[in-house]
Amino acid sequence: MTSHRLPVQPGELIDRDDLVDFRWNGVEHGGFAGDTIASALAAGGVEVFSRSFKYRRPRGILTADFHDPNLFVQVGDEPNVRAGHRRLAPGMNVTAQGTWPSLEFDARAANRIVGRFLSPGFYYKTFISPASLRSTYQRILRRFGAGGKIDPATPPAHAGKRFAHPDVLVAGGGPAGMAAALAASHRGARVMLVEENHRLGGHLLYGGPDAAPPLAELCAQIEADDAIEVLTDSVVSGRYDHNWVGVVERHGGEEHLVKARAKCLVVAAGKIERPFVFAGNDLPGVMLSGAVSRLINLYSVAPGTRVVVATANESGDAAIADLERAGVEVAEVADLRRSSSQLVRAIGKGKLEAVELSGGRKVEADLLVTAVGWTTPTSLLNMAGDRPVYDPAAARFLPGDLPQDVLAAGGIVGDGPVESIVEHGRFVGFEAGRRALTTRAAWQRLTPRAEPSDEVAAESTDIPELPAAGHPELFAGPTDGFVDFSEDVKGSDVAMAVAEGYDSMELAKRYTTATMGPIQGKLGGVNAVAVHAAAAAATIEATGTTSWRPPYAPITLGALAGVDEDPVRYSPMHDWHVANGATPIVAGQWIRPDHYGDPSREVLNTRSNVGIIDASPLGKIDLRGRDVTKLLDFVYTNRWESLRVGAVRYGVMCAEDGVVFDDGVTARLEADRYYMTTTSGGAGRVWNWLDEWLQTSFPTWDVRTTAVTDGYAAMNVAGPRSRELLERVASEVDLSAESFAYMNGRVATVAGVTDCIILRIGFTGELSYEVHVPAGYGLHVWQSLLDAGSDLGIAPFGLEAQRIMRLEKGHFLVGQDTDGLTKAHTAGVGGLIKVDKADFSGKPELLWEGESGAPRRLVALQPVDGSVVPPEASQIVDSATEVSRTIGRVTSSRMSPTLGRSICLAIVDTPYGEGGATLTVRLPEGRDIAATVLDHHVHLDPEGERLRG
Amino acid sequence: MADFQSPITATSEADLGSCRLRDESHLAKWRIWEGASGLALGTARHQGGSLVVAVSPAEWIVIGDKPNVDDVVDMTHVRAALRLTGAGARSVLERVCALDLDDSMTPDGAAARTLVAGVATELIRDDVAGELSYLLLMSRSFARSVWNRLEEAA
Amino acid sequence: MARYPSRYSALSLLRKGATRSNWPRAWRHHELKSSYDVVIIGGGLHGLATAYYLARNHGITNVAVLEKAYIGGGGSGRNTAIVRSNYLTPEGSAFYDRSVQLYEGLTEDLNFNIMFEQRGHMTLAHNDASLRTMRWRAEVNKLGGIDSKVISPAEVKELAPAIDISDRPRYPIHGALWHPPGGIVRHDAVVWGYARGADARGAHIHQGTEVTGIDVAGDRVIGVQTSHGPVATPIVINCTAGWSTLIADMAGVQLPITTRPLQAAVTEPVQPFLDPVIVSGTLHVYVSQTARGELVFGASVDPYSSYSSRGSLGFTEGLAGHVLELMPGISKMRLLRQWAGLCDMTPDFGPIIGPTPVDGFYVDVGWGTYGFKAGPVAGEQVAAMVATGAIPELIASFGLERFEEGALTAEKGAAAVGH
Amino acid sequence: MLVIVCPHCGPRNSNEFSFLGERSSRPAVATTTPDEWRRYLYTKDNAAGSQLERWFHVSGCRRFLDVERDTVTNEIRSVRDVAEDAR
Repeated sequence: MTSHRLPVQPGELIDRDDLVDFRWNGVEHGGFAGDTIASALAAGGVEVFSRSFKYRRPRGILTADFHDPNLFVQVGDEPNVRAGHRRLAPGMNVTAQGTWPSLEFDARAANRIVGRFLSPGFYYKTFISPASLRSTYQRILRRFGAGGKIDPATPPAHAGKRFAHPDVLVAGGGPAGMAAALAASHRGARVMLVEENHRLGGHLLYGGPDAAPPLAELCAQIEADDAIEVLTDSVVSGRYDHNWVGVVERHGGEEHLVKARAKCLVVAAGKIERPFVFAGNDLPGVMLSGAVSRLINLYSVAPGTRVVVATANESGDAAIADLERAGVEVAEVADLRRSSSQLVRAIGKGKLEAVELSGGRKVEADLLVTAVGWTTPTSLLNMAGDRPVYDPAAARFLPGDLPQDVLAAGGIVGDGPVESIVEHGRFVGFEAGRRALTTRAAWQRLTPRAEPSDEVAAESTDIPELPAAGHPELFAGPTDGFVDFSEDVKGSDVAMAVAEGYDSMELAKRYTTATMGPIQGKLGGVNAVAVHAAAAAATIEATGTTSWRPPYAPITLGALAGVDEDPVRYSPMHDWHVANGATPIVAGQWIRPDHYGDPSREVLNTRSNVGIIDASPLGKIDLRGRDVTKLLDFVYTNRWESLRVGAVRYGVMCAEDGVVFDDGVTARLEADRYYMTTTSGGAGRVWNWLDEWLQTSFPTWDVRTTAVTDGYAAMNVAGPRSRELLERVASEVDLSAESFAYMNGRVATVAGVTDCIILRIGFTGELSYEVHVPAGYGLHVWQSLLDAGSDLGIAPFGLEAQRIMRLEKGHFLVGQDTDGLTKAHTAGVGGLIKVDKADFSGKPELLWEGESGAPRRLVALQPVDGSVVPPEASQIVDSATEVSRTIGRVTSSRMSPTLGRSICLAIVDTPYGEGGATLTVRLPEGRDIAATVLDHHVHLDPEGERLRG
Repeated sequence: MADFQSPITATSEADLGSCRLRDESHLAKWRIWEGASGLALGTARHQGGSLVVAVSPAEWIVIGDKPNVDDVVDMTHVRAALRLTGAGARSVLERVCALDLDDSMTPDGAAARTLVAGVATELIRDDVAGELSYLLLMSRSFARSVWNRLEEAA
Repeated sequence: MARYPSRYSALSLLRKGATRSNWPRAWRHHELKSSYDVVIIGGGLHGLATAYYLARNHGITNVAVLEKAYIGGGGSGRNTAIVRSNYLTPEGSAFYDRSVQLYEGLTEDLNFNIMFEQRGHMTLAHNDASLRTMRWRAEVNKLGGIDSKVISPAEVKELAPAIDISDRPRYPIHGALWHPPGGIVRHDAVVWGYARGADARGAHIHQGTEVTGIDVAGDRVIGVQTSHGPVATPIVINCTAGWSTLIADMAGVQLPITTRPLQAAVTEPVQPFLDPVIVSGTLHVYVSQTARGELVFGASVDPYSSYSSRGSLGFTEGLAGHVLELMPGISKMRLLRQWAGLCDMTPDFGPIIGPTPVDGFYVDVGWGTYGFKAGPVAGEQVAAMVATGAIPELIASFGLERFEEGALTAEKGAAAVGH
Repeated sequence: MLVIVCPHCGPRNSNEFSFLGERSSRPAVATTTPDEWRRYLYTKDNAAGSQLERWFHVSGCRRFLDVERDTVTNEIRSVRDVAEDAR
């Protein structure tokens, strides 16, 4: 291919000594370090980079920067890479996206022929019937999806995030942003300066020889200023409430998210050049003036050989100068500032061949440059609540009212020579610094240990006006062209939407999808508004813009996700479990052993010998003070004042709506010291709840709560030989049945470890002791128990065995056997509800439920055929009615190894829950089985002989 | 009596390049409700052989000797302790903690309970011989997750 | 002049294309009259569907739909367009099943392609408890004749190959609830289709018309005040979301509702790779791929009540983290746009449909995060209620009085899983 | 991410706090009626504008706070410890 590379240009960013090889659609290409993918390809003569979404039209360079809608390519496994921005890297495998069978020939380009039938909303009007074919249509249409490919096997690219606390954050590293950063820094602020491109400078970078000296000076000053952190190839993605600002740092394809709490945000985003709407405006060879200046000045690429320039401003004029310097033949300049001069259409088949100007005059050219004005990138200002205002004299939207902590500087506000822009930036930066330092001082005063900074002058600086220059209102020419390149939406489409009644901008946007594609209206959003206004016979002011939503520029999911993983919790015995073959299970945040191979055997061993389970995740709360009993009486439904030192009691907690919230036992260890246990999942919730009652309702009570869940490794030693085992390792405690009865608790020494708490309770239904050991000695005690019990047949058991045993014993699990509507009576703990207490959480509801009777009840259920285990959540149906109606469900079910039959807990409508009743359970497979309701919840040992032995 | 076992079992110190991460979970820690008067909330002070920390209006954490007051809860086993020391400690911590760690906001002797790697943590700026250092106390069961996150962050 | 309304079909499209003639307006402008038989507040899906069914099923056409901005600009245009009926309770699933039936026939009924793609709806279970809830839903659904079952991780992989079913420690996949009739719809199209249908049958749609007051005489509603003047009417239906309590306040009715933002986001398009709608209640995320190739994401409501729809960064961070837990291979896709809508959250996550203590003032509110999928059936049932004066069976358990009676809807039972 | 200026800890990110809803007052249990109790449980003002609400600094000082916030702008006007309000 012919080289379009120019001789060395003064400001070029490429390193001609560093050749970079890459592939484009399978063919080897070469470029220089510093090239973007697009500049390297353009230098190599490539003109078509993509096919359009709907009509599959060939598309070439339009803006040659990040926002170029025509330069989306696939790089390896990364889709939708901006070829106008991404720098070339050695070995890159670049391909065109979504083309079939190839970029040069796309079979679906036939859509162009039927283009006039693909009017906006065409889909809504067709494929209506027959309904049977609709899914086929849908599948075909999905083939037209835009965008690159993702390979689900791509390894995840998560990148770390960081927090930042700049006083002033400047979005945009052009002359105004650089000046603002410097001024804020001089004022004493810490500054973060964020620039989208690879280098600071904004339009000065490609501004030709005149722009070089001011650029060099600003860069030198920034370089020398330690208080300014510069992030290039980065973008401010969003401004959220209270100036929480997202910044994306890019390093090639890798992105990192910076979350900054900016005390003041300066938006110096400049202006984005907008395309012109006219026939053929998407032909390869039609470019905006900025693209031409970038290609020539930054990458030394000749964008064409013979050019027509249609200009209405100095940016177009500058492009002419650049083109002339680059030796491109300027065939014609149409000065659109003169009303007599018009750009009518671009002509060409697949690429630009000629340009039609006023009066039907056609000029042959392979390059058409337009310079018709700007879209104001007010995205960040919108996110701060601003509604930009249209200025007809400047033919663009300008910032409106900004909150105190956001300022706008430079080109986004107005126009002028570099000196004026810099001057404006300087004033804005100075004021931003003042506001930020005022906030910093306030925050320091409010932060206990912060060092108060010097008082900041309260006087604000008046920022001089930066008026927007006059500009003709050039949005659309006399012919119809594209307003949205990425969505293939034309001006006539927008007009048609208006005619069909979609006459607000938001409706037309949704109907045509204009501005909804990957460029999000950054380029031609104002064109869509102008075309809409014209069609609706309204003004642009009245039509308004559509909302700009975050992010300002798309962010990879990997950057947003970061490496943050939800934290997990490990018990002190975790390593032992891993070493001893435990199958892990995630239970809430905890990793726990589900079993060690055979849960049934673990059950049987526990029932006949002794078992031990790691119960460390159990919630534990240390309660101290004179009024703990009052608190317990309030948060539990039952009575607590009679609990003596050394005793343990079970209680149920209900929320104010009477719904069961948590349950567990609490021991009174000393007169004013209690030890509460909660469910594993409820530990944090219960602690917070206790503190809430104490702080908000009972501030005078003497109660201190400390969550000590992690402070104790808990292990339940269960089984007929558990006492014998414990006697071997425990000291300073009498474990005999007489002195340490069921539902008692003692502080003891276990395996030489002092300050252990032993609770004689029986979740499994066996004689059992819950041993709570200071966590740093947990593994030691665990190991000591196993060693001491080897001749007693001790074996560990996991969560599954525990679930089986508690079900055999008929203990319900909050959250499994109860749900978000289960009040205490339903759960079968009516006996624990003491409505004669003056007050407790949920009392009125429980009182009323007690009076009216619970509509449902928890029952123990045994299938008549004990070999069938109805899966949990199987429905219980009323088989008497014609249509099966659900009257309840199985909440827990297991095969009981001890009883050799299936056992269940179920919630049923109260009338069906009488002991002895036979119910019909519908299995998921569809079969019905019969099951009998027991008189009580207990399947095994209803008298509790094992427990109390 | 058996040896104290830390939640961090694989190692007790990691070189993170610009700083060092050390497990100090074995330190004795205590929670008290009275007796540290004069210590402003949000600060930490060395007092005898102990470090006294105030992170809540009526609650102190003492790291070191058992305080001589009536009401003490032993937190040694409840909370793990990790220490991050070295010039780069701040930038590592900034990856997992949203607090402004600038000297003007979090100078030596400052203390806060806040989120570190998603876990509620007592963060104490406690420079050692003039070298930047942070002591982090968090619930013992989370310590491994936090340790790993700090290693990754570096 | 074309006949009104113009019939949409492939043939008419060709004819229009060939003759380059314009389509007539999909709905018309009208002057606001001084009185209507029924005034519907809120020009979203619920309000427009109600107007449509009032006319279509009951011949009540002297109806005004008052919309303060543009139609479909609230929750109707901000949701993630998921339709399903696999609810937990018999009442819930029967109600949403009717909605799915209506959605299935809506394209033809409205003569407007709403692009209902029934690609299936999959709710992942990452632990025992959620698998149990899935089975609960499946079993209740089966009793109601709804296609819904629990499937294995291998079946998950087959239906959605991008999902990682490997044994990861944090959020393993234990199975899923699979609901083949579920899918996604072009949400704006549903709004426009109903608007066009209601307009064609005589209802007046007034955009840019804000209700500023509700006139009550004694215990009866007699009219509304609007930004374009007063309107007399014996029946007012509050079909708003987000602002429903403010509207109800105008009639002196207090509702058990708090307003919470619900955020959503969309990625840049890529070639199709994900067929079904994927939901994880544990990870608070749902995701589907549109016909255009974008992934559309949603999550749970914001952590605090607010009338702000500005959105947050934390939402996108959590969302991305959770989506990548499910599909680690898409980390290089880019989030393109985020937005928020306002949701009416009720104490039991069930809607409030029915009369209020003020005669003639009805509510169709409190839809939480389920309003879109309920739109057609809510419109149909509310229309029937208003037209007949009797409360249809399908919505009988959703009345306002249940909060006073402490008889909350059982959907709260295991409301962990949204969408 | 809002900034909530905790009266004890200073300015902190809102994800350190949990939101507990608008403030309500608990009826006297001895005399309450179902009507009144369920209004306490369920009915909300849901103000669009200034709202008095409760937050809990769960990952900070663990104090419960009364916060006055504008629900439209999310501007926070005041933050006080509940104990201070009780006094």
